[in-house]
Amino acid sequence: QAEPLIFERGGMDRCGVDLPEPKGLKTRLGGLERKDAIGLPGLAEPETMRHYVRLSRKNYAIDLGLYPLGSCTMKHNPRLNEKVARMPGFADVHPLQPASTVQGAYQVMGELAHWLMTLTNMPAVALSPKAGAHGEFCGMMAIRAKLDADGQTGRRRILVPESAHGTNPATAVQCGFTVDEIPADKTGRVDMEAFKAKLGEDVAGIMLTNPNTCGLFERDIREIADLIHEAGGYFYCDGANFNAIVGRVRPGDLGVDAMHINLHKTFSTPHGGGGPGSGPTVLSEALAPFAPVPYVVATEKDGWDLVEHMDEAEGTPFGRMAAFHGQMGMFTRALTYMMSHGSDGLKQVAEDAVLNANYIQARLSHVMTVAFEGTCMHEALFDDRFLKDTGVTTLDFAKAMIDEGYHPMTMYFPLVVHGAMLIEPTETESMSGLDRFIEVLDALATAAKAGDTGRFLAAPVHAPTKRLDETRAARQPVLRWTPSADAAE
Amino acid sequence: QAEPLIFERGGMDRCGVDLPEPKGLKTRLGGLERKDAIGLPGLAEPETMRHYVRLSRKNYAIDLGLYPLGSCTMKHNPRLNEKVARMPGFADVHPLQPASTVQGAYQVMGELAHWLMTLTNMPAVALSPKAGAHGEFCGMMAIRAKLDADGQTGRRRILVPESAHGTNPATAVQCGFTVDEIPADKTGRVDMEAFKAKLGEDVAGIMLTNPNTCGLFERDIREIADLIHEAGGYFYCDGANFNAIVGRVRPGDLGVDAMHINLHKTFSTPHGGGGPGSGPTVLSEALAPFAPVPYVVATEKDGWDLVEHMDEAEGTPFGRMAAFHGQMGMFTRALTYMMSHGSDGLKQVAEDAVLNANYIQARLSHVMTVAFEGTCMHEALFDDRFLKDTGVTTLDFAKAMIDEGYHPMTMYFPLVVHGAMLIEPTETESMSGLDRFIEVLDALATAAKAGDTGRFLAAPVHAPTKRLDETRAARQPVLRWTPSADAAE
Amino acid sequence: MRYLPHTDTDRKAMLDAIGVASIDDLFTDVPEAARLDGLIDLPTKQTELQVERALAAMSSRNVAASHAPFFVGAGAYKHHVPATVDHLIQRSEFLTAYTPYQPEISQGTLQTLFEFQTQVALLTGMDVANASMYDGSTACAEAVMMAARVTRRTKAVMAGSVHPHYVEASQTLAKYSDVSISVTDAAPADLDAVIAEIDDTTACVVIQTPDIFGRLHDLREVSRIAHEKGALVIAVFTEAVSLGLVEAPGHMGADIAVGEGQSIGVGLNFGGPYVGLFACKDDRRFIRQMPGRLAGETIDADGRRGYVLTLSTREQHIRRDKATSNICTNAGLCSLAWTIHMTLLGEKGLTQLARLNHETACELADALSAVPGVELVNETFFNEFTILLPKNADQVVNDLARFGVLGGVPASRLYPGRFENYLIIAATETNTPEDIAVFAKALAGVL
Amino acid sequence: MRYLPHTDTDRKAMLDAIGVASIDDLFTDVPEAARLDGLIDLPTKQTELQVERALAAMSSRNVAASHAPFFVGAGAYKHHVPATVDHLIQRSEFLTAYTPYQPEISQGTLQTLFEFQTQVALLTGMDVANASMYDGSTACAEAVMMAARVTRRTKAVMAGSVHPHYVEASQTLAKYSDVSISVTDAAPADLDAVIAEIDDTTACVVIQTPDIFGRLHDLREVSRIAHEKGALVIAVFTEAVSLGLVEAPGHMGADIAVGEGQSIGVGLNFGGPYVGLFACKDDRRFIRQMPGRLAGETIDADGRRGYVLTLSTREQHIRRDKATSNICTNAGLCSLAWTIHMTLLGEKGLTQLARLNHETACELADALSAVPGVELVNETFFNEFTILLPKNADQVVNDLARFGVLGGVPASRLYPGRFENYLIIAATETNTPEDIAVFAKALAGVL
Repeated sequence: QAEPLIFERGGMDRCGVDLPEPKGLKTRLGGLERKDAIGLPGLAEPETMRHYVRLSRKNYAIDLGLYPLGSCTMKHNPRLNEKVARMPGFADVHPLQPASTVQGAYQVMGELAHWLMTLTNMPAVALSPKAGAHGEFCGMMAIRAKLDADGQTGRRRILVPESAHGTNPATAVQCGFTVDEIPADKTGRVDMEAFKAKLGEDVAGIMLTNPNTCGLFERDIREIADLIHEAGGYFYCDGANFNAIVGRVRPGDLGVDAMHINLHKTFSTPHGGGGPGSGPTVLSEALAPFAPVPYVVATEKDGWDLVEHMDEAEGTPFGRMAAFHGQMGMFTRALTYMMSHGSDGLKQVAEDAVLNANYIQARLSHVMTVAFEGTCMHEALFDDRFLKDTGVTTLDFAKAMIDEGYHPMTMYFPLVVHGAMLIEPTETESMSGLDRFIEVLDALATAAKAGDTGRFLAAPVHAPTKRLDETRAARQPVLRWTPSADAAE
Repeated sequence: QAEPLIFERGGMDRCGVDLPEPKGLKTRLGGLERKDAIGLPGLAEPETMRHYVRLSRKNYAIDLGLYPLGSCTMKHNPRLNEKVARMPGFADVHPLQPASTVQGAYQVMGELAHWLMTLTNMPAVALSPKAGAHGEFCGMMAIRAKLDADGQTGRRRILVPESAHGTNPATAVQCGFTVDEIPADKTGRVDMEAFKAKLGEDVAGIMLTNPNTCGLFERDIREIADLIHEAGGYFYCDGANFNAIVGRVRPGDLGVDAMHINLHKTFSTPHGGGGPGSGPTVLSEALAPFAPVPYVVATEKDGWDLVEHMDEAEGTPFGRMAAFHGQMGMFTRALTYMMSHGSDGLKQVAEDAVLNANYIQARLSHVMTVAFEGTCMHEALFDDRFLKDTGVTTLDFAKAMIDEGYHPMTMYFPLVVHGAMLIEPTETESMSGLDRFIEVLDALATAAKAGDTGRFLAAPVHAPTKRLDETRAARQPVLRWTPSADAAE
Repeated sequence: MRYLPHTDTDRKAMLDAIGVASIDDLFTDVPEAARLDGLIDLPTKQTELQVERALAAMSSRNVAASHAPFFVGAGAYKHHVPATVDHLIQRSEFLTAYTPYQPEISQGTLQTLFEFQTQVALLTGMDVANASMYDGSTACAEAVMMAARVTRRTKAVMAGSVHPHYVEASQTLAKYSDVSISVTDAAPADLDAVIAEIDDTTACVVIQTPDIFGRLHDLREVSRIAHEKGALVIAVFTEAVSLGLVEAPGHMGADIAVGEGQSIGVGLNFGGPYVGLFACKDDRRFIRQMPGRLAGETIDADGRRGYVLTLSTREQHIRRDKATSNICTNAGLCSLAWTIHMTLLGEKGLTQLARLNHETACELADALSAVPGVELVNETFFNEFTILLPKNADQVVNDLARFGVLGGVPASRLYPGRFENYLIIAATETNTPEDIAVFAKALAGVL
Repeated sequence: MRYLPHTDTDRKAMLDAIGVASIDDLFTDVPEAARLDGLIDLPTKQTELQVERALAAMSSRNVAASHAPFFVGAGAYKHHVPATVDHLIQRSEFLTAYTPYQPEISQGTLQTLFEFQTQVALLTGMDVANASMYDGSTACAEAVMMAARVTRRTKAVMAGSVHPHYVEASQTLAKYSDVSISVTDAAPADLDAVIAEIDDTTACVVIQTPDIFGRLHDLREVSRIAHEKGALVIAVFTEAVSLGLVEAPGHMGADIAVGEGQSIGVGLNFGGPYVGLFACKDDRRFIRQMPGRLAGETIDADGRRGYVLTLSTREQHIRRDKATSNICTNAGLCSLAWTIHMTLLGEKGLTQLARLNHETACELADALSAVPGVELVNETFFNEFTILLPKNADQVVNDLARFGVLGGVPASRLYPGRFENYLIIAATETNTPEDIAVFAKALAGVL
């Protein structure tokens, strides 16, 4: 059922809060009172509740079923984390309170930093990046600051594999670098010969996702690290896929100089329909002095303090990433999650994540086409060869999954594979749940090959809407409601 | 989609909690260790979450739409109430803690009692009844105790209108009374002549719902009260419909001797799929001495104390209704709700509830048949005359409402009307929401008259299940899962 | 007001549609003398912020169980409830639904109740269970009345070591019925006294295990004797977790098992709402006399499995004055919490939880027994036991509270004028070794 | 472990299906030197109860804003958030959904974003808004970069009274780009200094109102001059509630309006997560250069209205190194909270809330001005102002904290080494007359 917009149902005189009557004091606004009506409709509390509850039911969610979006790590979000984040000492404190009144909050930051540094075997971490891409920005800024500090002003080229997340090249450019793509070899990994050929005096570093976006561990990673270091560059590791190795492999042992950690992936802070994220970034010895402000330090008398100005810092911070200290609400959730799992549980997380992906790959390899041979890490990558001549595209296949009650996998990414289908089940899926999913995909693949094309092209038919016209949205953008613009319906 | 039972998906070795390992101490159970496996399957936390989230989505709820169950007062449940009930000083205190450590909890009980007594103009209230029917039991026990104390051992007959809730006769019998039904007159109210004829020396009292279950105010209520008192009996008022008059009429002013108040109706504690309820019962001067233990009293030094033993009580309590002190979780919610509304807001509640019911009655009277002429109180009662010769029953009509996205109204109750449809919108429905509901009912009534019978007989088709076979369930009862009994599917 | 959607314009338009001039015209059936002119003398509406602050102030006047070493039991127990439970029961679709009278749009509630009934039956070792009662005490009272209906006898015998509130609730329900309840003395030899009372008019015997003092009872002997005389055995429990470690009533001959489910999923809540568990044998005579709601399996028009409320011919809304009980609610949301917590626990978690509770109690018993002047009364216990003190237990509990320790329930609070030096103490998985040490030290201090 | 569904039996069966002997066989691509043998040196798993207690202990070491007279602002404000908001954002379907890449099963998120965009546009008086940014400071930084792209110019002028964190975040983002930022002195005559800097190479001027000291600025004159020179005006706000009472940037000539949305629906959270608001004119040049996600209206295959993410050719996942920003998340759940709170407020509630904030601040300003030695700096303000003290403000704040009052932000905390006797103070609807009296008295006491 269509749910109208609040603008079509609310009213200027309707309100879902009670407030005391203002006293009518003389204002001190210097004549800058707002003159015209704002135009914001309100709804009483019961109507507001229904509107958003009804809207929510048009969403798919982890709590409803498998959400196998490759590269996104859609794992179970424990509610203990939500409860902890709402404790008054965390949810109801201001970032600029005096240090004596927020020692517990600083402690959370200090302990989270300790966990992240220990899990990665890296000597420093910047907590303030507000999302993965912001963490990439942090790491690349540190590399740029280090190069500049060393007078390496000629090094401006960053190597990025063609399978990289789009954020990698975008971030590199944002830090004043140029991007040079490295091709993949036929095993889905960095083509070492091509990589070596690109090294040179203008190379600033490499941005590499590991496990990479094909779901594969870069076997030559130590050699890549050594070569880039020898060439005078730095190794940025995109940590989006840290879930595959947490507790079993420490990026610091692989020669990484900087890596962001998506707390909303590996450490299960909820995705919330697209955010907020949190992207703490670990830094090597070489880059640590350039870490941004602010950060917490332990004081001599068992307390914590915040270093928030550049000139107070021990090193030479490259700057400040954002107001205040980072995504505290995500820190509490992530720390709660880490403490719940412990070092043993986190290792099991990686193992079960990898086990589940390989189970899917193994059991579907007879009906779908696995992109690269061999075992995978935490996600299984298929291409669309199995759909050849069926008239069914990856998109159609994905939409048909919706009708079977599943969220589709990541489609058409990574770009190195034709019609990619990247399936990341995560470790919180049960074997019986995976079996059901496998059966559905098997049946769909079989149906596609059997020529049941109509079912795919029409899909989804069991979703809250039929297939939506994305082209129209881009060609004739309607980005807000206006009284006249209720056109379609 | 069918959701399996946990017994079909869980396992004896699966578990969604972590606990420390027991130490293996020698037990002190006197040899009464449990010998065999219990047979309780478990599920990991992610699977548990999904199972119950998915099940929840098979329910209709107030938060999804209008829930016009007459006599049930399905109004908006504010989440502030939920938040308050979970405050640690309320949710995490034990009923038998020393008084010095639960003064705030006693205060809640004391303040709630004050609100209830003031709203009803009654001198006493028993908070411990755990639901409306339990409150009826409380009030009728007080009447019985009073009669016995006065040596009125011949008075054992209770008059109950035929339109009464089934709980009324059941409760009367539970207190050792016999039930004598009074017919309704043609206006849907107590037939005064019949009532008068039934008065006599063996009459213990009357149980009367007001506004009554036809949604009508008993115009002669003062006379009824006076007559029953003159006859030596007492007046029990079923308070299920207090929502219609709260803040505008005080039952104590009508001559009531006892009345339960459904906190889960009038004061919006959530219905929770069938409970828990809470039924505090107000008592008149005559009955107050027989109020059950426990109850709170204000102490001299600004504190509160609990009277929990009969011999400590001032009067002669008829006993104890249940363990501990009543539904504290409902007290905090109801008090929060009352304080939010205040005396002005509660009056508005009654007015808007009555306004909404009359609006529905007025706007549907041309297509549906109103059971009794004139304005109604908080619920509108229709009968099935408008379905005559259509082949559509009240039940079919109700099921067709499901397909239109609405929960049906109360059906076949009260019994005094043929094929009754009792619609209680409550005050938390907006005018535009009522308009949509009215349009749907109008269209359904029109369709039924136009002979579109199939649509009604097949309904519901848009619900999680088709029409369920209730007869089969009763004839071949399957009240639990057993390994062998997965028959149907 | 934030919960009321109408504007005054709406109200005017609606009055017009109804055809009356003012809201007062809709209240003309109210006798004039009872029509209030102004407002009732109570505070007027307050903002959410104001109300929240006022209630928070009241809340802060209480000592929460999590904020002190806590050992209070006697019918309600402090256990850890996973955050998942409270999250799920707050789902709009569970929280704001009514009794599942329209099964096609209530399968969430109905299937959950069916799972609940099955879990209760398994836990108690009984055949079937209902969809829950108000609480343990009222479940007990209803069981007594049911036993009388099933046996068509009128005498009930209750052990004196059944929770006194349960005894009182049963006496209240039976007060004006033809059932008479005799209660044995709460002495050590409880079961012997009960057995001695059984005769050919006895409808049932009611025995709690673990009892109010924490002692475990073997029901097999009393069951054998009761059954010989045609009486039923009602087993009562107040600590559902005990059934993870202790033999189930159904395996010791009980005909009806009733108890408090609060320990699983529900929390303390200052005494309510709780969830009464009610299970019995699968016997037509029993099931027809059961109180409360029952969910049952059936099929829909397409032959697919579904659930409905069933056997409602026992109930007041159909049978009215012939009903088995006047009950018309269950403990809906609490039974949901119970089922979710039980599903999280499963066999593995429940048995482990029970064992932890028992071990913590064993350690506590040892620690307190070592305090000079303290004597452990129990030979057997699960997670609760009684100690005999050299002075008044009520005073000791108040003294302990001043030291920040919530140290149990004086037996005299439940048996006024008796057992004045007896203290009933519970231990659960939430008690740490530090809690135990603090308690022992504080107890030594106040004695 | 409670979040991991596999039993060891499952794991074995799955390894068999894969055709490997052990889990180690799936990690053979990891260089041997990097394969860890045992466990990393961190604590092992803990029960829910243990973790909850440990975190509760940390929480209790902080003074919560609701537990003290509270006047801290400077970019984050204590407002009352209705319970409904937090309930709704915890709905599984909102909380545990991802970015709405599959619009057919994400209409809940998408329609909400569309509502959010519209509300932000209305509130700021702008034409269009995006689906939110990380926070106000990063929104400000992105706006500066966008202005440079739109104008193809490289010089940005920021008023010194823009929140210093916002200035620093902008400087960081611009650091290695071709955009240079000049910041005027944070002196009283802010706007004059900004105007003086505008020339033909200026891409944008950035002005905050109310500014960090709480002062209001009329943007009309500076807008006129900037536009004459072909520069854009970026208006910044850190207190979204102010827009319920103060003229909107869009009505004073702003081309881009950015700000912090935390005040509506989100709460303090010790600095994050918050929600950045980003709005601009409806101009193709602008929209093509906008950072962040956009939800747009479209139709489905049946012609029915629906919503999708749109104009993604600006974004990194399509344009990679040519993208307008590297951003690939929005503040999803916070923007949902914002939209729900704004819907509850509506025009009526928001304007009333704003007025209450202003009146409370007026009363606070009067009360503090009356304290001997205290001088009110502001001529104009909304709900925040600055006072000049006779001594170091940082010391005063710490002294106040010992009295249990959280009394504002010393200006020197934001401008190290400057404004040492200046204290920035915020008042909101949550402050009672008692709070104000306690603060004034405590302030007099510590001076």
